[in-house]
Amino acid sequence: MSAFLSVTRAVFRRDLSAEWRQKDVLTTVIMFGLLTVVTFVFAFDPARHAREEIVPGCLWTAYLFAGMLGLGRSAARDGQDGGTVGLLLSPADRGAVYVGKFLSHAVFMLAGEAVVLLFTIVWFDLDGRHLTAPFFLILLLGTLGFVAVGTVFAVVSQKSRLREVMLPVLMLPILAPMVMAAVEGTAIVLTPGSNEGLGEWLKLLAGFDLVFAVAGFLLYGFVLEE
Amino acid sequence: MDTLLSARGLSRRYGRNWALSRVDLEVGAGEVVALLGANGAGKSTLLNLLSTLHRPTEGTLEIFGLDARHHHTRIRARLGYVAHATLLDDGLTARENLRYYAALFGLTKVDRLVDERLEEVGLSRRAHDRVAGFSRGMRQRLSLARALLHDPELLILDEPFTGLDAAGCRDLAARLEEEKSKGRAIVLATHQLERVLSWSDRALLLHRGRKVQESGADRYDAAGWAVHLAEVAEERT
Amino acid sequence: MPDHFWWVFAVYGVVWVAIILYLARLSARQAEAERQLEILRSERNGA
Amino acid sequence: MRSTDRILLTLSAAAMLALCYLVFLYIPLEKTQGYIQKIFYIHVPCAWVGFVAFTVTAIMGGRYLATRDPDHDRWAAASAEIGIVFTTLVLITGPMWARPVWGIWWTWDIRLTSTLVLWLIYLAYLILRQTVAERDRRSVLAAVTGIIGWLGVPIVYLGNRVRASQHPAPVVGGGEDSGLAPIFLATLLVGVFSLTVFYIVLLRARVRGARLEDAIEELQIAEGRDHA
Repeated sequence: MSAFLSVTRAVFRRDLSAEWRQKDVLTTVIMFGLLTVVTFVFAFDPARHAREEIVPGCLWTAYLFAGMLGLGRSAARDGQDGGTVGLLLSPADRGAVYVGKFLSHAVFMLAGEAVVLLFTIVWFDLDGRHLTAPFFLILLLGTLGFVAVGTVFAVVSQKSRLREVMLPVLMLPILAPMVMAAVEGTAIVLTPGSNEGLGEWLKLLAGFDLVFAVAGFLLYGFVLEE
Repeated sequence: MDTLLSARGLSRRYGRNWALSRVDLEVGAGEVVALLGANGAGKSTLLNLLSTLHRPTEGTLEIFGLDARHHHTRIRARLGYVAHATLLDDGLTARENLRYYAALFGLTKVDRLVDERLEEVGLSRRAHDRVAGFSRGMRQRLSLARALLHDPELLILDEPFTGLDAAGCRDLAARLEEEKSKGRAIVLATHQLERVLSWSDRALLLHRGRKVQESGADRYDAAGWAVHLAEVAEERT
Repeated sequence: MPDHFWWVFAVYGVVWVAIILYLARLSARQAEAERQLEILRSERNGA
Repeated sequence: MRSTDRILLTLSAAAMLALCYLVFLYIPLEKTQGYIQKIFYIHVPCAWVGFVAFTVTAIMGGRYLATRDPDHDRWAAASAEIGIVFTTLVLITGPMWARPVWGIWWTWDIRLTSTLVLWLIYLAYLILRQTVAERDRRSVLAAVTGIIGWLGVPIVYLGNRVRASQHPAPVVGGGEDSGLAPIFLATLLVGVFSLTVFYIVLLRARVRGARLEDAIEELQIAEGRDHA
């Protein structure tokens, strides 16, 4: 077991150090996240729409596209700096590598999402009442689902002629239920009053994360190897 | 000398053209084989196949008695590859780089092992410096240390001497000779035959993806081979 | 004819036409491939 | 082999004729939607074949990953190509049903939305296959995408069910509870049988075609190799 953990830790720490030096994944996620939110503000004048109508869709659309561009950057970097070849040459367990990559991508995503959320709070005048525990639980579960699928498809898209463009094509259809659950769940949480119906969406998100984390764990090796 | 590696009819195709076509190769334990040929002759393609990085389109490859198509993970645990790219992370120090690979290879007593390898390649003093500041020669030596970390039975090198100055080449040649004396089999691709002549057992010439010449186990001299190479090259163009 | 008959019939028609055309295209492609294979094989043996 | 296809084809045609007889001449009108509801007996079988085809793609993809036998990959690719044809038909017949009944071309109900997402997953699979040149790499990436894509389909359906419970929308094909009287069910099964058999015929033809195309490519490459 310790070999598994040491591989996961090594992959995780190397990704973090590479990101710490260049910061291009984080900048991508934050930049595109903010740009999408601002675009939403111009598209749906916040004054005329109730908060819980715009914010969920705006937030998650920002997270989706910023996240996909961030994943594209991360996969491109692995290709360029020999990171992937180094991994391939080693007999390291591919599942452990997947867990390491999954965690580092999750960290980058959550960090970027936190910054975008801060701006969204200011721009949409959200306050403590809205940012309850369920809100952050949905944020976490949605992001983990995104990363579970994204970690695999980031490598797949790098091997296609279309590269980053292939990522949304592959991911968005499969992420449909996750986006549905995340947006609807966030809307319920932001609507004053009871969070009735939230449980259904949380169960769906948790199920989604589990299914694709296990699928990613088992299939990542094939994609990396190719 | 039992065979460590045996390749039969090894071919690799990229799209429509054959980068490598029907190459046979035997490497015994502790044997040193030099791979010669012009750029694009298929040297790197062959080494990528031997290191199990890529799968052959045709042909069979057995390393340590294991079929490379199915047992590549177990093979990689006993094989070291120094490719063109050093596979090192510029942001990490020499020691951190080796610790990363030690973790990937699931090695134990990592600190002692890393210090030993750094000592062997003469980089102990620079253990805590970031690789970004290393010269080409130092990177090559660290890359060699990386490839030798798990004490592989077979070491594969792709043009290790390119980019090194005369002193660097002599130093690297000496190190490789030392590895041979430890009984480690080596397969290396190079243009500079004379550097490996004295301690390599056999040489093999590739041209346009095909094996055109292989010197026998008997002694051969660099001058003879150099002339020979020139003739073969002329004939072909 | 009951109302909407032609509309419903059109729906069935769309499905039939689509799958029959697709089968025809597949068979045509297959015949073409067989012919080309024959030419290539004869060339290689003959040459 | 030709004869098996011919038998399958006649079987499928016979079933289709039986379906027409049942739908247009025999079964009584469905009470709520009347004549338009007859579209149900071709719409649902198409959706069924669309899903079965993608399941074959996922299974064959898995077998390719295990055996690396190129033929498995050919079955996976062929099934996906046929599957998207049928799923497209579902997305055509669905609106043709909704239009006369509710005056709208599209309704975000459980089934149509799920079919649309399946259709997008199919599209992603086929686009991926078009953008990876090297055969082995294409087969592996397609196999993984097919399996992950397939895992998504039931979750998409579940998601839509939850969403429909919170935002009711007119449901094409009647809600879950519209229990089918035996005769209706029998008619549906005839439709499913007919299209499934036709799918098998298409699949076999497409796989044969793929084998021939690969053989041609091999010969052309061997040609190139000899002259090198």
